[in-house]
Amino acid sequence: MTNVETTDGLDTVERAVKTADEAQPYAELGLKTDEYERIHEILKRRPTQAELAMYSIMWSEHCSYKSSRVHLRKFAEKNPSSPHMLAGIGENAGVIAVSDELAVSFKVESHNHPSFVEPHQGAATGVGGIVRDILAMGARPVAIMDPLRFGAADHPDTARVLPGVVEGISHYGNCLGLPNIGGEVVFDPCYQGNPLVNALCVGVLPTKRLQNMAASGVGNVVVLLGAKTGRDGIGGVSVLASATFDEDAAESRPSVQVGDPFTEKLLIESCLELFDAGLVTGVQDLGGAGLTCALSETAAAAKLGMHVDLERVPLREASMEPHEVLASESQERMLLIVEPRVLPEVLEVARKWGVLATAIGEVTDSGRLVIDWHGETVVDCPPASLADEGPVYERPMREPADAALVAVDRAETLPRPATGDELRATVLRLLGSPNLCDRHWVTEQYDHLVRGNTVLAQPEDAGVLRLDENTGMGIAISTDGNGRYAKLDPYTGAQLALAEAYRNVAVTGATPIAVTDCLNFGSPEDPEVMWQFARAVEGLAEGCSQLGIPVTGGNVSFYNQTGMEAIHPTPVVGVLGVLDDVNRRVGMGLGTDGDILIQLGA
Amino acid sequence: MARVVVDVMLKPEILDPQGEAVVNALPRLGVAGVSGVRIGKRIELEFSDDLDEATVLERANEAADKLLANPVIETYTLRVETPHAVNAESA
Amino acid sequence: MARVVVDVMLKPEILDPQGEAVVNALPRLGVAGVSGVRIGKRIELEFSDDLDEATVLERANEAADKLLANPVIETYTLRVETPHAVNAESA
Amino acid sequence: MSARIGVVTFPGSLDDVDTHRAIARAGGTPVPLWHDDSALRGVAAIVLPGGFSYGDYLRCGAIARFSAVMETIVEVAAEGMPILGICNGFQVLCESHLLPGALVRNKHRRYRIGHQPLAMSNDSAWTSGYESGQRAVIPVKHGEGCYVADEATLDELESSGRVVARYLDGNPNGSMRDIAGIRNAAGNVVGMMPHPEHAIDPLTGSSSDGLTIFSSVLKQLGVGTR
Ligand SMILES: Nc1ncnc2c1ncn2[C@@H]1O[C@H](COP(=O)(O)OP(=O)(O)O)[C@@H](O)[C@H]1O
Repeated sequence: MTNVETTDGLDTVERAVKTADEAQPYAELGLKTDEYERIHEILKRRPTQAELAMYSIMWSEHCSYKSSRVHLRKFAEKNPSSPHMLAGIGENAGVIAVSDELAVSFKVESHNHPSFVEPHQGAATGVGGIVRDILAMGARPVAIMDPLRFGAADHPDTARVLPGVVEGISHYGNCLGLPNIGGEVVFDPCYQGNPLVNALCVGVLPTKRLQNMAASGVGNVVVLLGAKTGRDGIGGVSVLASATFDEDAAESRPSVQVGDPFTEKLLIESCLELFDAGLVTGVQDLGGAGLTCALSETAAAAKLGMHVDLERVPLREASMEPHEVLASESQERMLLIVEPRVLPEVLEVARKWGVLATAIGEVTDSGRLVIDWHGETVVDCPPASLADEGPVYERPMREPADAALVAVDRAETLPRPATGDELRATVLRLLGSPNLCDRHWVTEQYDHLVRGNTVLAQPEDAGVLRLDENTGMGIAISTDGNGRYAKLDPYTGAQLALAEAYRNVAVTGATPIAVTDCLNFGSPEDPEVMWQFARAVEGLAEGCSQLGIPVTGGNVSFYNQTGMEAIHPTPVVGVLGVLDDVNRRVGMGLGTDGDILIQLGA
Repeated sequence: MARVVVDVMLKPEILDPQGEAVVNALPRLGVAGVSGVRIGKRIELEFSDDLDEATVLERANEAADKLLANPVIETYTLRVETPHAVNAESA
Repeated sequence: MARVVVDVMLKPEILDPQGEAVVNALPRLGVAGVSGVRIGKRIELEFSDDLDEATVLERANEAADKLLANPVIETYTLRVETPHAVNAESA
Repeated sequence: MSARIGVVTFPGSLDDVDTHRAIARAGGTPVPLWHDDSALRGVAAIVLPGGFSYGDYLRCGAIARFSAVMETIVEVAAEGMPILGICNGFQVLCESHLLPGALVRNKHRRYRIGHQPLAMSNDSAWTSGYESGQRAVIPVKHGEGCYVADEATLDELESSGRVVARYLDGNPNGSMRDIAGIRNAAGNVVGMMPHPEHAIDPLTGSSSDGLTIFSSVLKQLGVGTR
């Protein structure tokens, strides 16, 4: 099929060579001049529109970790070596062996900004995204958790954001059949314009089902599985709209993604069936950067090449242009690499589950990612230049100007209740605080029972899941974080978050074995924020090293700030522990009449 | 009694998972030839009698704008409906 | 392309908690004078071009009858919609 | 050999895994049935489990009703095979007109989960193991569990003893006459919003009060009702 309207004026590689001097809106796409020049060096010509879109996405803070990378290395450096770690930082999610046969994958991620714009869909697609990360490791997702931060409880905007976020998490998680086994709800005015919606997913896999993202095996087929591709979340690249689009059309390009948990559920079941049947060579979820990220990462990981016929991608809107297809953040999609001989079986499993599956390309030995659109090449680049060789910055750092002030305000100097009445007033104030109130209104909207393995959930300190019905073996997970502590001292604050999650897991009777973290900060371009970030990472890395448990993965969320006002630095830490027998777990309530209470520790 | 009908639909470029599910189901019930389904809301607002049409429309518009539709993903249209003639609507 | 709009509303005797909630919320948003709200569905069915109006209506009716509305709690009306004239509907 | 009890998996079914476990725990043999396959694989009873079949889009249970397996289920239900619909399964049974009435959005408009006290009746294939009026604590978790029917239907259900479970100590969804579950006239088809499959072990649920649902039907099948 040739579509004259779209091929007309198509910015092909051939055209890019001929029109070397054509001005391109790289700055609007968030690329710096030197970054744009580097793209020229890599390609030895100007990028096509589609390539420009891809580099701008992959080299963004969100995908390239350009500001955080130098600091995150500390995790790997300090991590205690663990024979149980089957996959770690650099993979979609960490994987830890918990027995000879079973492994657990878990990770926490943020969906902060989208949840402010459209709370329900933002939070829902946040859950969907982290679930696909876990699925991509070969694990069956078995539970979720949701650490949340909102502005002041009585602020009108909180009344808009909080119910929407909770409803989004509730709807998506419940509809996927994933028990919600914990989370946090914290109110603080610093999150007013930047609520934090972090979502953690944990999955279980037989060790031998561990999957790999590499698009290996020349001649293997690249299959796109799941929902059709629409103009979801392509707001960022809309400056590339060709002249065939009028202004109205450009305006109507949504930056909001709508989730379809039903499709995600079918995607999970079909992927697991494919993994179990051994039909999958490589797999990658489509997340924030859509096909751009999945194609370049899978190709780069195999150090081979890939050829894609992009017009084969099933579209929701026929008029989409190649850069839009590449940038689309449509949800509920996975990329599979399969051998040609098993393709019919793969398509059959997808059909059985009612999931769309389309062969869109193949693995080549060219070392290049080549993408055609109706027979004309619109992308031809080294995949690693997109996936692994993005810019890395050593951003300037400076201790916050108010650090001294903050430090002076010590606990000892604060007024304390001296009389019984004052004490009473203090207790009443504490009890009246939204941060200590009952979380029932939130948690009763979450299914914690589905799948029938939840041993502890809200309001317990940690969620506990049974993994093996015969032996009773299970896991415990807790997420914690305290932005106020981290604001006072990011290094210690991060360690306190770790210590709290660690204790919460330990008190259930579990042995903590691994860590994931979501680092929510303001703008990395602010040296004070960057300092907070670096200190938090150091603190966390050092803390993990002392406790002897590795960081297995996580996520960085920068730019949580309104104008000059950044949120409190908020590292959220998730700790995973193992219980030999969940029948022996310890809950948090008092036992029976006459039990003795003992205080341990400081 | 004046009635205003507010139709709220997802913007055309926004995914409508509900509509997708229905479109896929219809052939199974033997209904062929449906190429697309979009599902939105039909909201009927009843106003007290003493308000004139202009006021009623204005208030309905305000209600739609503030509460009934989510401008990030939805659009709405509204019209006064003649009572007792549900099937003969006009703008 | 022929489009049929199916409006599905809860029967009057069935409680509509969403409608109730909207009625109660409107005064707080400063919208006065709304005495009742009912929230139903507006379902747009797109048919392929080659079908004539009678066929399209018949199929839409079948879809509504079998699937789109539940006769225990809902009623429906349907109409063919003239394209490009969303606000000028007639039966 | 223990009785084979089918558990239907629709696209979007979720509590099917739990239902398998509950049947096995009660001493039966759970048999997976697939929505798209009308074969019943020699089962003697069938459970339609909870979940969000077809995403609960349009109306809960509306699309699932048109699956291949439901056609057969409607037939065997008429012949007296015990059929249980839990939550979404209840919604499917109502949409299929195997049970009267409908389940609409909770009065408070939210999905809510809780450990719900119920009064059970004992005259159906699935509840015969309870004492009449026995109190059982079984979880509810749904957004659309408010049972509605016209007055005549409600009166008929009550007068013929077809309300098999009623909410105690507070109605979680606004259902008419506190109805949590009903049966058909013959007593073989039962629908209930509460999830007995989540009340089979105090370790992972509120109680083991739900196990009686599954043991009831096994006992009935054991004495050769069918
Ligand atoms: N705060 C962090 N701590 C540890 N690892 C991190 C952190 N942030 C990101 N990572 C790791 O860096 C890699 C890239 O992260 P990310 O881009 O979020 O993965 P994905 O490709 O799944 O989106 C992942 O392996 C992730 O676990």
